[in-house]
Amino acid sequence: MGEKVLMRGNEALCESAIIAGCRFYFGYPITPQNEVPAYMARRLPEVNGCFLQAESELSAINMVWGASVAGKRVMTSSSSPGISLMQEGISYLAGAELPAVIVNIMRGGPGLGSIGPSQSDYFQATRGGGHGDYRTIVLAPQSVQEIADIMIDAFDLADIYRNPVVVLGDGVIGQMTEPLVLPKPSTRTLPRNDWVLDGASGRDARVVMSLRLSPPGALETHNLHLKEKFCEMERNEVRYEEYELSDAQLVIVAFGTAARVARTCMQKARGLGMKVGLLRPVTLWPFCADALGALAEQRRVKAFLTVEMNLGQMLEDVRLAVLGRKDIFFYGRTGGSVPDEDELFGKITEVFS
Amino acid sequence: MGEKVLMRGNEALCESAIIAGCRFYFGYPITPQNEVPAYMARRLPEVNGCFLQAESELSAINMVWGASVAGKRVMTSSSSPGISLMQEGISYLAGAELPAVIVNIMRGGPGLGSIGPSQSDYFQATRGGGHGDYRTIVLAPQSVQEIADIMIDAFDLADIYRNPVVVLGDGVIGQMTEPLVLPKPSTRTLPRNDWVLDGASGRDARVVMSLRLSPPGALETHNLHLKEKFCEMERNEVRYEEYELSDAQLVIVAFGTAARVARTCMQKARGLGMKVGLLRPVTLWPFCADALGALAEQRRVKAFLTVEMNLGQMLEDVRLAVLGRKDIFFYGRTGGSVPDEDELFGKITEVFS
Amino acid sequence: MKDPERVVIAKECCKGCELCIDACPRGVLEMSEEINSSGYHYSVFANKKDCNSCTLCAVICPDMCIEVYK
Amino acid sequence: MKDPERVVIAKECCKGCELCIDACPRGVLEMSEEINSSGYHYSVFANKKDCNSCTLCAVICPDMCIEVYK
Amino acid sequence: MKAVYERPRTLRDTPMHYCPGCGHSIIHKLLSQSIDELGIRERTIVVAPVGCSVLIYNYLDCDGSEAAHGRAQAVATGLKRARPECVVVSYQGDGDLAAIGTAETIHAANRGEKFSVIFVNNAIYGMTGGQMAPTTLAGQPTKTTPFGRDPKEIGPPLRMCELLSGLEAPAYIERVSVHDVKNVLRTKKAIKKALKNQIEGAGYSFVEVLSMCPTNWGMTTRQASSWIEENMIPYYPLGVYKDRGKERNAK
Amino acid sequence: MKAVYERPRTLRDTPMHYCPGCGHSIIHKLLSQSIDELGIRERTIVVAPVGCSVLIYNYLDCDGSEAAHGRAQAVATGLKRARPECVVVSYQGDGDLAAIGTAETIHAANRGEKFSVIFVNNAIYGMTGGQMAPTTLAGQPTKTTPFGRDPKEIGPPLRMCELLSGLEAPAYIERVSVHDVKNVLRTKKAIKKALKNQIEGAGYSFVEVLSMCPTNWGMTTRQASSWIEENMIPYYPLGVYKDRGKERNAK
Amino acid sequence: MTQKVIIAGFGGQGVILAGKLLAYTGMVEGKNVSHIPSYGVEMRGGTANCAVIISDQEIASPLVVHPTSLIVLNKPSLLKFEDSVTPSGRILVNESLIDREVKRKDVVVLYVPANKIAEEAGNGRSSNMVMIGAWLAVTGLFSQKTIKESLPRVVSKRNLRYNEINERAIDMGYEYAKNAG
Amino acid sequence: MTQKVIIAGFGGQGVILAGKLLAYTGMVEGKNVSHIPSYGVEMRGGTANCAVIISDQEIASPLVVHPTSLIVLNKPSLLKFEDSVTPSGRILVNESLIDREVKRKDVVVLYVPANKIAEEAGNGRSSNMVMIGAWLAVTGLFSQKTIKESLPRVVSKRNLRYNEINERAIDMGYEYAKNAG
Ligand SMILES: Cc1ncc(C[n+]2csc(CCOP(=O)(O)OP(=O)(O)O)c2C)c(N)n1
Ligand SMILES: Cc1ncc(C[n+]2csc(CCOP(=O)(O)OP(=O)(O)O)c2C)c(N)n1
Ligand code: SF4
Ligand code: SF4
Ligand code: SF4
Ligand code: SF4
Ligand code: SF4
Ligand code: SF4
Ligand SMILES: [Mg+2]
Ligand SMILES: [Mg+2]
Repeated sequence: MGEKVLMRGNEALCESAIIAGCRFYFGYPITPQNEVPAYMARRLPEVNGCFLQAESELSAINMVWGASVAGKRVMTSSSSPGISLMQEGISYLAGAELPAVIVNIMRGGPGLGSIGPSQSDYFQATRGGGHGDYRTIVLAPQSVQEIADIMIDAFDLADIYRNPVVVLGDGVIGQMTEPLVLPKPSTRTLPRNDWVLDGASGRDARVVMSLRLSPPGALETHNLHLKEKFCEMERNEVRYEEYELSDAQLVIVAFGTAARVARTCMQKARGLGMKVGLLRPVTLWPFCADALGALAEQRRVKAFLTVEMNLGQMLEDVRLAVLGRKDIFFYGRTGGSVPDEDELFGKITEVFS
Repeated sequence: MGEKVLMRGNEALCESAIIAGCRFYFGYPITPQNEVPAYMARRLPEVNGCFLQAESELSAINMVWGASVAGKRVMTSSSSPGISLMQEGISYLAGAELPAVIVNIMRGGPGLGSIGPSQSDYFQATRGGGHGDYRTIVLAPQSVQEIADIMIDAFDLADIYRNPVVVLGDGVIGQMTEPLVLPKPSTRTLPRNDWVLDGASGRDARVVMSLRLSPPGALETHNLHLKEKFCEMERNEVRYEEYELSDAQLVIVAFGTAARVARTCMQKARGLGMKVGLLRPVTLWPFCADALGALAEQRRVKAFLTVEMNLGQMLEDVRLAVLGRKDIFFYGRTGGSVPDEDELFGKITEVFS
Repeated sequence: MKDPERVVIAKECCKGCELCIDACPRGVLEMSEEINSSGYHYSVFANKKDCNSCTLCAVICPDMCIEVYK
Repeated sequence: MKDPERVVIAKECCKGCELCIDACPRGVLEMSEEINSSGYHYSVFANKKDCNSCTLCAVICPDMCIEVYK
Repeated sequence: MKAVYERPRTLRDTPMHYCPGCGHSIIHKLLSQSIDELGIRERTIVVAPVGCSVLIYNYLDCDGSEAAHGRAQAVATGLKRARPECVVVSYQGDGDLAAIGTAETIHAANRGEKFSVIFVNNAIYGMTGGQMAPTTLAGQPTKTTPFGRDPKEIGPPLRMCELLSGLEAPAYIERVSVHDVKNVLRTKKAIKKALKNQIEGAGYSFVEVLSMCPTNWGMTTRQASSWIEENMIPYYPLGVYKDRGKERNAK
Repeated sequence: MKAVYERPRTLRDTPMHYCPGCGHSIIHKLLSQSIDELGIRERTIVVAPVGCSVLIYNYLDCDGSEAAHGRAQAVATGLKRARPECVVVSYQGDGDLAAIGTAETIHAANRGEKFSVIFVNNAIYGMTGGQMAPTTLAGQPTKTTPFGRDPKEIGPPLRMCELLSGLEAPAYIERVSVHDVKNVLRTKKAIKKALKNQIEGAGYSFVEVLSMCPTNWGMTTRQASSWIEENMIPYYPLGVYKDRGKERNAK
Repeated sequence: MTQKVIIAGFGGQGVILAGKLLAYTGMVEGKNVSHIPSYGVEMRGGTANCAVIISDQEIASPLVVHPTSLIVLNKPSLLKFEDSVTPSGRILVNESLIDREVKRKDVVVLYVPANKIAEEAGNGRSSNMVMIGAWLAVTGLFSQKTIKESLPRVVSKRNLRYNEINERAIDMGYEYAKNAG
Repeated sequence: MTQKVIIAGFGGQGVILAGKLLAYTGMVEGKNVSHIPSYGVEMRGGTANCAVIISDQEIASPLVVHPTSLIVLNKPSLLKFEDSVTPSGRILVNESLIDREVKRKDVVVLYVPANKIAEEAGNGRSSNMVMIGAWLAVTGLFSQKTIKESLPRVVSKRNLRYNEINERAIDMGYEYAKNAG
C-alpha cells in the first residue's frame, strides 16, 4: 500500500484521474468544485496533458467530445447548474458511444440555489437529464479515498462501455480533506479503440456521430443496441456496500455524505439495541434493486429508511425495488443543508417505536 | 361550439396560445416544430405581440424569463436537443417561481438522433432534467383538438402555481392535421401578480431570484415551500382519460400518439372478445398513480401493458403505481419509430393467451 | 474507334440546376426536353464542336456530373 | 453648539481600503492604529483644518462610509 | 453646514459584502446616483448577474431580476421587450458577459436592444475565487493560469468595446475605469449617459468599467489601483468607442 | 484524350442529397480537391455541423466527427488539441456558426485554435426549412421574418469576417463566393490556403463562402446566383480580411 | 366507411397538398379526418408522403399501416408502399414516371399518365391533382364539385393563381379514370 | 478518543489552515482525521469555519454538529457556535477581537488575546497559530514538536517565509494557555 497523503476530495479526484491516464481536461469554474480546474491547470502541463478553461460548460462538454473522438482519456467537472448546461452534450456522447468522465460536485438547487452541498441531481444523473433513451453509469463516492478509487474505475467503465460515466459527489465530498492512499493505475484489459479518429490512413474512413437517418429504423436499431449495453451494465456493474445488514430490522439506504451521517446514527442506534443496518449504493445507476429486493423479502426486515440530501429522489428507486413489500420511511435535507445526526437519530427511534 | 377548422398541431397550439393571451414567444428553429415559430412570426405582430427568434435555445429560455418576470404570458417551443439546452433555464424558472409554457415536440434521441416522432423525453420532463429539487407539470396531448385545449390550461396552471409547465407532444401530434374547434379563453380567476417587476413605483422594490443564501437554511425553507406546491399539484392537477375500463382484464397505459394506436388495437381486441381497456395519462406529472393503483387492486384486472414511443420510461411510473400487485408488460418503439398496430395487437393477444 | 467525347455528363446524376449552361463560355451545353428518373431535365453536351475542354462547366457543377477530356 | 465636522466617517463601515487616503488632495485622512469590530484599520478625519469639503474622498469610498458637509 | 455628499436614495443603507476596495461597490454607487439624478428609480429594473455582484439587488432599492450565469442580456431582452416603458440595466462581470455570455452579448448588441449594459471588467472571475477571465491580461497569474496567461496557448485578452464597436446597431460604447477619483467621476458620466440614452430610446448602450479585484489579484487596494493604471489601461484604452448620438449631432 | 476534370479522390462517388444548385455541393468538391492536392486525406478530420451538410461525411472519404448544433469549433478545439498531427476542418452553416455557435466561434478564433473553418453563409437556415439566419439580409423574407428582416427590430445582418478580424489571434480570414465559375475558382484557392496554413501551424484560418440556397430563397439557381451578385456581395464584400502570413512576409 | 390513403412521390410533387385537399374535403363533408405528412427519416431529394384517414367513425390511430388506397407519383414510392396496401385495396400509379408494373394481384390497380395529363391541363406540376381526380372517380367518395370548392382553402395564397389549371387537372384525371375503368 | 473541533473566524484569519494543520498532524500521528471547510452560505466578508475530527476510530460522519472544542477568532463565530458545543467541551476565545463573555456554564472556557500575542510573535496574522498553540496546551493531544513539523506541509510555498513567526506564535499560545490554566 502506498503512502498516506492528506488531500481535498476535489484534488484527490484530479490526481487519480491523472493516474488513470487522463490527459485532457476541459471545464469552467463553479463552486464547489473550483479546486478541480485549479489543480488540473497546474498538474496537466507537468504530464504533457492539456488543460483548457472553456468559455462555458457547453463548450467544455463539446471539447470533451473532441478529445474523446480522438481516442484520449478526457474529463470535465462542474456543479449542478453547469451540469444542466451539459445535458445536450451528454446525450450526444451517449448517442455516439463516446467515453468520457463527468464529475458533478452537487450544490443546492433549483436555479442558482446555493453553494451548499446537495444530492438533488440524482434524478438528472440517473434518469438521463438529456433527451432520448440513454443512461449513464453514476458513481457516488462517500469519502476522499473512495472518490480517488472511483475515478480509476470511471475511466475504465467509460472505455469498456463507450459511454459517459458520471461521478456524482456532493459538495462535502469535494471540499472535505481526508487522508488517502492514491490508487494504482488499472490493469484491466480494455476493448480495442477501433473507432477512434486519427486520420483514415491505411484503413477506411471512420465517422463518429449520433445521427441515424437511414435506412429507416436505423436509430431504433441503434437504440436497441444501446439498450443491450445498458442491460449489460445493469448485469455487471451494480456496486454497493453493506453495513451490519445480517440481522437488521431497519435498513437505511443512503449514499455519499448522507450515508456517512447515517452510519454514525446507525452505530448510535445499535449501541441502544436497535437492529439497524445500512445499504449504501455506490452506483446510483445501475441501482442495487436486487439487493434491496432480497432484503424486502426477508421476514426480519421490518422497514426501510431512505436518507438523502434532497426531497426524496433515490426514494423512487427504493420504492421500485421494495415494491410495497415493506414500509419505506424517508429523511431528507435539501437546499444545501446536510442531514442532522440528532434529527436522523430521532427518525430512527421513531421508526422503532 | 365554434366552427371546425383544419389545422396542423403545431399551428393549432399557437393559435390557442394567442387565445390564452400569450403575446411573447422566444424560440429557435428545430424540426419537427418549425411551424410554431413560423406561425408566431406571422401572427404575433397582428395582435401587438412580440416574436423574437433567439440566437439559441439557451437565449430563448432566458428571454422567456425576462418576459415572465415582467408579468406577461410567454412561451417557447423546441424539440428534444433544444429542450436539453433549456434545462438550466427551466430549473431557474422553477426555483424563482416564474410561470412559463414550454412546448417540446419530441423527436428521436439521444443526441442528434433523428427527426422522427418520439416520446423519449418522458424522464427529462417528469423528473426534472435540470438540477435541484423541482417539478414541472407535464401535459401530453393526443390530438390537434387536445393540444389546442391544453394550451389554455397550460398557461393557467403556470400562473396558478407560478411554475413552468411543459407541453409534451410527440412529432406526430405536432405534424398532424386534424379538424378542431378553437378553444375559448379561460374564465378561471387567477392569483394576483404581486411579484411582477414593473418598477418600484408606489411600492417596495421587488426582486425575483432563485438564489437563497441567507439566512442559513433559506434555500431549504424555499425548497420546502416549493415542495408544498408540488404536493398541491399532485392533489389537484392529475388528469387522465379512461376507455372501456369498467370490465377490463388487461389495462393498457399509454399517452399521446401511442395511446391512439393503442385505442385502435383495443377496439380490434374487443371485437375478438378480449376485455382490454385503456388508461391514458394526460398529465404525465403529476401522474395518475392512484387511478392505476385502484385498478391494480381490482381482482378482474389481470395485467397492465404499457405502450410508449421509447424504451420504457413511463413504465417506471406504472411500476411505482402497481407496486408488484399485477404483471406489467411493455411494448415500445423507439428512435423515431411509431407503434405498429399489428405488433401491438400481437402483444395483446400474447398477453391474453 | 470513335473519338470519345470531350465532355461526359452523367444524365441520371444531373439535377438540372443549369449552372453549367451559364458557366460555359462557348454555349456548348443545353438542357434536355426529357426528364431523368429523378424527374429533372438534364444538361446535354449539345454543340460539341465548340467545346475546347476548358472544364468550366465541370468546375461549377455541384453534383460532379461532368467529366472533361482533352 | 460645536460646528459639525466637514467629513464624517462611519468607522464600523470602513473596510480600510485606503482609497480615500489617496484620493484626498490635501492629505487630510489617515488610517487608524486600532481596528474596528470587523478587524479593519479605518480611515480617520485627521488633519481637519486642511479639509475644504471637496468630496473626493467620499466620491471614491466604495462603501459609502464618508459623508461630507460644507 | 449642509451635506454635499450623501448616500443616494437608490443605494440602500446596508453594508455591502464586497471586499475592501472592490470596484463593484463604487460602481453600485455611481449607478444609484445616476438613477437618482434621472429620477427613474421607480421604473428601473436591474438584471443581476451571477458573479460577485449577484446580490446587487440587496443594495439597490429598485426592482431586480436574477439572470442565470451569462444570460443577463437574454433576460434583459425579454424584459425590455415586455416592458418598453421601464429602464432596464444589465450589470455583468467579465466572465458573465465575455465568456459564457458571449453569444447573448453579441446578439443583443447586434439587435440593438434598447437597454443599458454595465460591464465590470476586473480581469478575473471574482466570485469563484480568481480564475482566468476572457479579459485576464497576458502573463497575469490566476487560479487556472498558475504560470500566467499565455496568449500563444489560449489567446490574448478579449477587448469587448473594440469587438462590439464593429457592429452597426449599438448606440453608445465607452470604456472607463474606477481606479482613481478622476476616473470615478468619468465613469459616473458614462453610466448616466447610458441610462439617458435608454430613456430617449437611442438603443443599446454599453459601458465597460475597469474595476479592481484586490482579493483575487493578491494585491492591496493601492497596488490594484496602480495595476489598472499601468497594466490594464494600456491594453484596454479608455474612451468613447461609439456614440451614435454624437454622430447624429455631428451630421 | 485524357481526363482534365475528374472526381477528386476524397469525394465519394455517391449522389449528394443537396437540392439542385446548392452551394454546399460545390464547396464539398472544392474541399475535396484541396485535400487531395495537399495530400492530407489520410490525416484530415472533418467536423460536421448540424445543418444541411450534416451528412458531409457521407460524401468526403476521410474521418469525420459530428458536432452538436453550434458546437463544431468546441469539438474541433478538443480534437485538434488531442491530435495536433491531424488536419481538422470545421465546416459550418451560418445558423450553426453565427447564431447558436457564436461564443464557440469567437473564443476559438480568439484563442487562435490551429484548425480551419469553412463557413457557409447562405443567409438562411437551410435544413430546418428557411428561417432567418444571423446573416439574412435586410428585407429578406424567411419563414420567421415573413415580412422581411427588419433591422430596426432585430438588427442588421451579422458580418462574421469583419467581426473576427477585430481579433488578434486569427491567422487568415477571407470571404469568397461560389455563385459563378470565377468565384468558385477563387474559393478553391482560399480553402486550400486555409488548409495549408494549418499544415504549417499558422493558426486559425477562416473562410466564409457565400452560397446559394435556391430552395429556401424560393428562386431558381440562376436567380439565386444573381441574388448573391446583386444583394449579398454588396453587403458582404469579398476579399481577404486578414492574412498574418502576408503581414509576416511584408515585414 | 373508413378510407385510409397514402399519397407518395418526390419532394416537389405536391403530395402533402393533395392529402390536405382530401382531408379538408372530408371535413366539409362531415367526416372525421386526419392527415400526417411524412417528415421523418426523409432528407431533401428523398421521397415525401402523407397518410390521410377519412372515416364515419372517430379516428383512433391516425397512423396508416395498411392503406385502402395508395397513390404513387414516382417509382421509389411504389416500391416502398406496394406491399402495405390492404388486400383488395387500390393502387393508383403515375405511369408518366413509373416504368414498373404493380406486382400485387390482390389489389385494384389504375395506371394514370399523370404528368402527361397535367401538361395538357396547363402545368406539368399539377400531376398531383390529376391523381386526386382519378381517385375520386374510382372511389366516388366526394363529388368533383366539393373537392373543387375545397381547393382554394388548402393552397397557399401565392398558388391561388393555378386554381383553374388545378381544377382542370382534377376533371381530366377524373375523366381518364372513368374511361379507363 | 474522538476530538471534534470547530475553528471559526473572519475570512482572512486563517481558520481553514489552522484546521488543516490539526488534521495533518493527526494523520501523522496515526489517527483517523477529516476536515471540512465551510464554504456554504457564507459570502465574502462573512465568517469562515472548518470542522476537524481526529479519532482513534474510523470516522463515519465527518460533519460536526456538537464540537468537543470550539476555537473562535471573532465575535460572530462565538454567537453562531456557542450553543453547539458538547456539554463539558471547551471553548477557546480570541479575546483580542471578542468583547463578549461565553454564556455557557457547562463548558471549559479559555480567553486568549490572540491578536496581541501574534503581534508580539511578529505578525498579527498568526493569531490562528496562537489559538492552535493554546488548544494544544489544553488538550495535550499532540506535542508542539509534531505540530511544528507538520506546519510546512500545510502552508503554501509563498507563506513558508512566515514559518518562524508561526512556530513562535504556536509556542507563545501554548505558554499562554499553560499559564492561564
Ligand atoms: C452555469 C454556471 N456556471 C458557472 C457558475 C459559477 N460562477 C458564478 S460567477 C462566475 C464568474 C464570475 O466572474 P465575473 O463574471 O467576472 O464576475 P466577478 O465576480 O468577477 O464580478 C462563475 C463562473 C454559475 N453560477 N453558473
Ligand atoms: C440544439 C439544436 N437546435 C436546433 C437544431 C435544428 N437545426 C438543425 S440545422 C439548423 C440550422 C441550419 O442552418 P445553417 O447552420 O445555416 O445551415 P444550412 O442548413 O443553412 O447549411 C437548426 C436550427 C438542432 N439540430 N439542434
Ligand atoms: S469544357 Fe468548357 S467549353 Fe466545353 S462544355 Fe464545358 S465549359 Fe463549355
Ligand atoms: S451543373 Fe451539373 S447538375 Fe447542374 S445542370 Fe449542369 S450537369 Fe446538371
Ligand atoms: S473632502 Fe476633500 S479635502 Fe476633505 S478629506 Fe475629503 S478629499 Fe480631503
Ligand atoms: S475609502 Fe471608505 S472604506 Fe476605504 S478606507 Fe476610506 S473610508 Fe474606509
Ligand atoms: S473577489 Fe474581487 S470582485 Fe469579488 S468582491 Fe472581492 S474584490 Fe470584489
Ligand atoms: S435547403 Fe438550401 S442549403 Fe439545404 S440543400 Fe437545399 S439548397 Fe442547399
Ligand atoms: Mg470578473
Ligand atoms: Mg445557412
